[in-house]
Amino acid sequence: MQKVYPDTRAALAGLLKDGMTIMAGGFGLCGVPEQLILAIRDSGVKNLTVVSNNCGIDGVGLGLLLDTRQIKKMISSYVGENKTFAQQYLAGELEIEFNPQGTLAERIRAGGAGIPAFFTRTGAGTQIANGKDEREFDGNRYIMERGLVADLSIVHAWMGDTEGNLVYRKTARNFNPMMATAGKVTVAEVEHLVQPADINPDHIVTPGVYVKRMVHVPNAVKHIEQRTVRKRTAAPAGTGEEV
Amino acid sequence: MQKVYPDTRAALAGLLKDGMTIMAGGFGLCGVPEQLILAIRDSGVKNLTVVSNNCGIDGVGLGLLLDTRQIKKMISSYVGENKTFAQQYLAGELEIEFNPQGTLAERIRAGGAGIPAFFTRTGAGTQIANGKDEREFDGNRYIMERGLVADLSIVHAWMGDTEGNLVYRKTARNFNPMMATAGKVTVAEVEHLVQPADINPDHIVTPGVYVKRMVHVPNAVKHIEQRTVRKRTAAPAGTGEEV
Amino acid sequence: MAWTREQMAERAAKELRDGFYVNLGIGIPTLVSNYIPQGMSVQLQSENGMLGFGPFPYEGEEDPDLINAGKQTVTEIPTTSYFSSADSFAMIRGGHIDLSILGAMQVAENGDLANWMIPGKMVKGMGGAMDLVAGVKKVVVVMEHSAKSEPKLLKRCTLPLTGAGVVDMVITDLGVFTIDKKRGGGMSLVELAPGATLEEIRSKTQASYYVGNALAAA
Amino acid sequence: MAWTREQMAERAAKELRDGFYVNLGIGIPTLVSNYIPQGMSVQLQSENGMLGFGPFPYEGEEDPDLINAGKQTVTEIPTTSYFSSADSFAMIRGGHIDLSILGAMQVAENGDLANWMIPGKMVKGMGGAMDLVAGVKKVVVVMEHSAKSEPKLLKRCTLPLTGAGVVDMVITDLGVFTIDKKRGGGMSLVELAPGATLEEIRSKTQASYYVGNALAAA
Repeated sequence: MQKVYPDTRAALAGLLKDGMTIMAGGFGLCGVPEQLILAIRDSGVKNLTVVSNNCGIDGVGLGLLLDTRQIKKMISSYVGENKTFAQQYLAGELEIEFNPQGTLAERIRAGGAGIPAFFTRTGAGTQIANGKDEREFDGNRYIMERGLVADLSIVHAWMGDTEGNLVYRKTARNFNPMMATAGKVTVAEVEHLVQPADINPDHIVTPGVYVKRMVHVPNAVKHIEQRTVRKRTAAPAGTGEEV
Repeated sequence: MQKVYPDTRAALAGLLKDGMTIMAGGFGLCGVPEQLILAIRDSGVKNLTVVSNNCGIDGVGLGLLLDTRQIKKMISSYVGENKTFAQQYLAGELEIEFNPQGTLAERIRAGGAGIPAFFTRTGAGTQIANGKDEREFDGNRYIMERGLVADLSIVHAWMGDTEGNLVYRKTARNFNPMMATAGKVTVAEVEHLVQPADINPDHIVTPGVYVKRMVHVPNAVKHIEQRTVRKRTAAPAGTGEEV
Repeated sequence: MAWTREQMAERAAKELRDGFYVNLGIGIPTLVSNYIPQGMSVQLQSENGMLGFGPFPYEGEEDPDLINAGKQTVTEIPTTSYFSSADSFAMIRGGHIDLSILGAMQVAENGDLANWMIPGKMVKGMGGAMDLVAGVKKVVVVMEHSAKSEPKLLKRCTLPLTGAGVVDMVITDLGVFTIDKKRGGGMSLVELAPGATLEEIRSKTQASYYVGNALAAA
Repeated sequence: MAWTREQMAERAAKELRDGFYVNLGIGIPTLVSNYIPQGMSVQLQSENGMLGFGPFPYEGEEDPDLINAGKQTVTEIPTTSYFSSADSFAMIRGGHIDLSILGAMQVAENGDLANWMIPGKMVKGMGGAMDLVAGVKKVVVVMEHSAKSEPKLLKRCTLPLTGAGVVDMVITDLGVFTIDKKRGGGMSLVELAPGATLEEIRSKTQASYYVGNALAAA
């Protein structure tokens, strides 16, 4: 059972089809499977429905697929300051379905966990509730949200072993673990590829069962959307300075 | 904000009340908060509803609270070979609500996650569905199950820092992480008590927000329910012997 | 000269494929792990929260923190991962486990399965069985063909169900049946144990079933 | 001589308690972290999947894998833990975060909140705001009292809602209001910024509100 593919193109071979639904991990530009997105761009596949919390920025992350007009519809919680996105949306060339971020995360988790629907208080009494079942439990109003699955999930992990066991680094974890469970096929790019037993089994976040194919991306370029820093003062980091 | 208490009795002080609902982590005798159960026994609190996958064995784990007749009702998936349990149940002194194991786990996870109800295929078409809402999604039948919360959750962890961040060891993780999220108050016993930053933040399974009180149990006694072993052969563990 | 327990397990092992993730129940299903072909990657799932486990530990190396769903001490292998029971059943319910092999008290011709309680007897609970049969992609039952001359392959289960329309295949000491649970195509006898005859099976089976072409011709 | 942005943040910081877990929105709410009293343990949650974070990194120490919900580079502290976004919102939705401080376009006297879209303008999305106001135990809004002389404290929000009946407290540059969202007890003015008068607030507020005893007597 060979899960490791030589490059991103090989890892996606046979999986891409016009009109398909793809889940892409990441939050902002953090933990985004950028190398797999590049390969999807190069494949030319189109009319995609993409499930991702954000849509990258101009020319970076999923922004790459906007430039080439490969995306028909986004299911997201926040699309930010992307100019290409705004243009295509205002021109009616791009559909968008906004989900509250936590509802989006939970819908994906539910999809992967065989839960077709669940109730949440998030969005009750707002336009997000339009057309959804509402129900009262213990005196509070909740709306029903559906589980979400995709034809393909692409995720970015810090480290993976050849069995497909994955670990993530810091806030680059974000949507990747749930999406890994909710794709009919999940392809992972990993910064560090190791052998089974090289990851402590108590530390594994995504068990190998969820990962059908993987590719090693040792030179992944990482972007920062909002570079915020503080000046070094004479004294080194003291508690007084900590927020 | 001091979360660490000197002993199990102090850690439970003021939290116990007759008729309350307690979630207790563990599967079989593995990962059971045995020291906290002992303190609950010694407190004499009674008429308890206990949510736990199993009910220990005679004289061990939750079996301790059966001997003293402190439990009124169990919410479990499997109660096994416990004689005291069988006696009290057949005498009508003990109620039991059986839940499929995965439904129980998910109900607890939902309770902690603010999800009042969800749909599952598990149990559809069986007597477990009696009295529950049924609904069809995409051609399949599902039943609605409710989220579950408790007045108190007691969990057992391998290691915890003083902020309440917890990690578990091997299959002793089981129900502990979800239960930690679903108690109005959660008390954790930890085999190893360390300082913040001593646990890699990528490895933390239960973030400190869920743990209100903790107690160090350095000499926790661990039990084995089914000791199964293989004989050492002349050759050391070769692949041929592996099941 | 019907199949022994070991031979039933060996027959069940033929349902394994390279790369499969498999959950094995207690009893005969546990024995299936002895028949995984060399070189085939099969990862065993234990529903308490473990994927990829090895044989029983050597004497003295038992770890109370390392048990399978039968509460037996087991061992870690290089591919092992641990997770919570909620994550474990998300894996099961979500259809990520390829094959579940488990025992049964009764199986009906429509794929209904009963294996968790007998009314009037002390009920121990269903554990993870209901989740497994509802969630796993393929469900194979391994059981004796009849219990004390009572048939176990029935038109309708008389015991409370573990799952409705969930069984894909039944392996008994006398033969192998498939059930077309999805399209309601009924049950078919597709294989005979050595020495078993169509007549013997007919006499010990209450369920209606087709006889596969190869067998009918034989 | 109303409150400055910093003073509004300082006032909001008075709602912090030792041991609190807090989520701060973008803008003025972010400044609240500068006013956490020494010795008070307050852990900041970032909804992308982090609990316990520190200030911006020193120049050259930015880590692309370490950002807050505003996509800004931040730092780790000894208490930090990381988790998935699903786990993060389970924490929020499940009521485990004590306090959410966030900005708003409009707040109504019944606790309704609007802060995510203006019809006719390009909508960027609600991000985690709807989850936060629906799930966090106490929701404090910090905002300018009015926008270009348009009141923002209204009888009914005119913009699409982020949450219905969710706000507990509003801190503006002119004063502090509480809202009894649970029992429908309406809105009350409980504190005046230095130099602000009851008349000024009355003239700039469309919402009905009680005037707290201490203020009415003054």
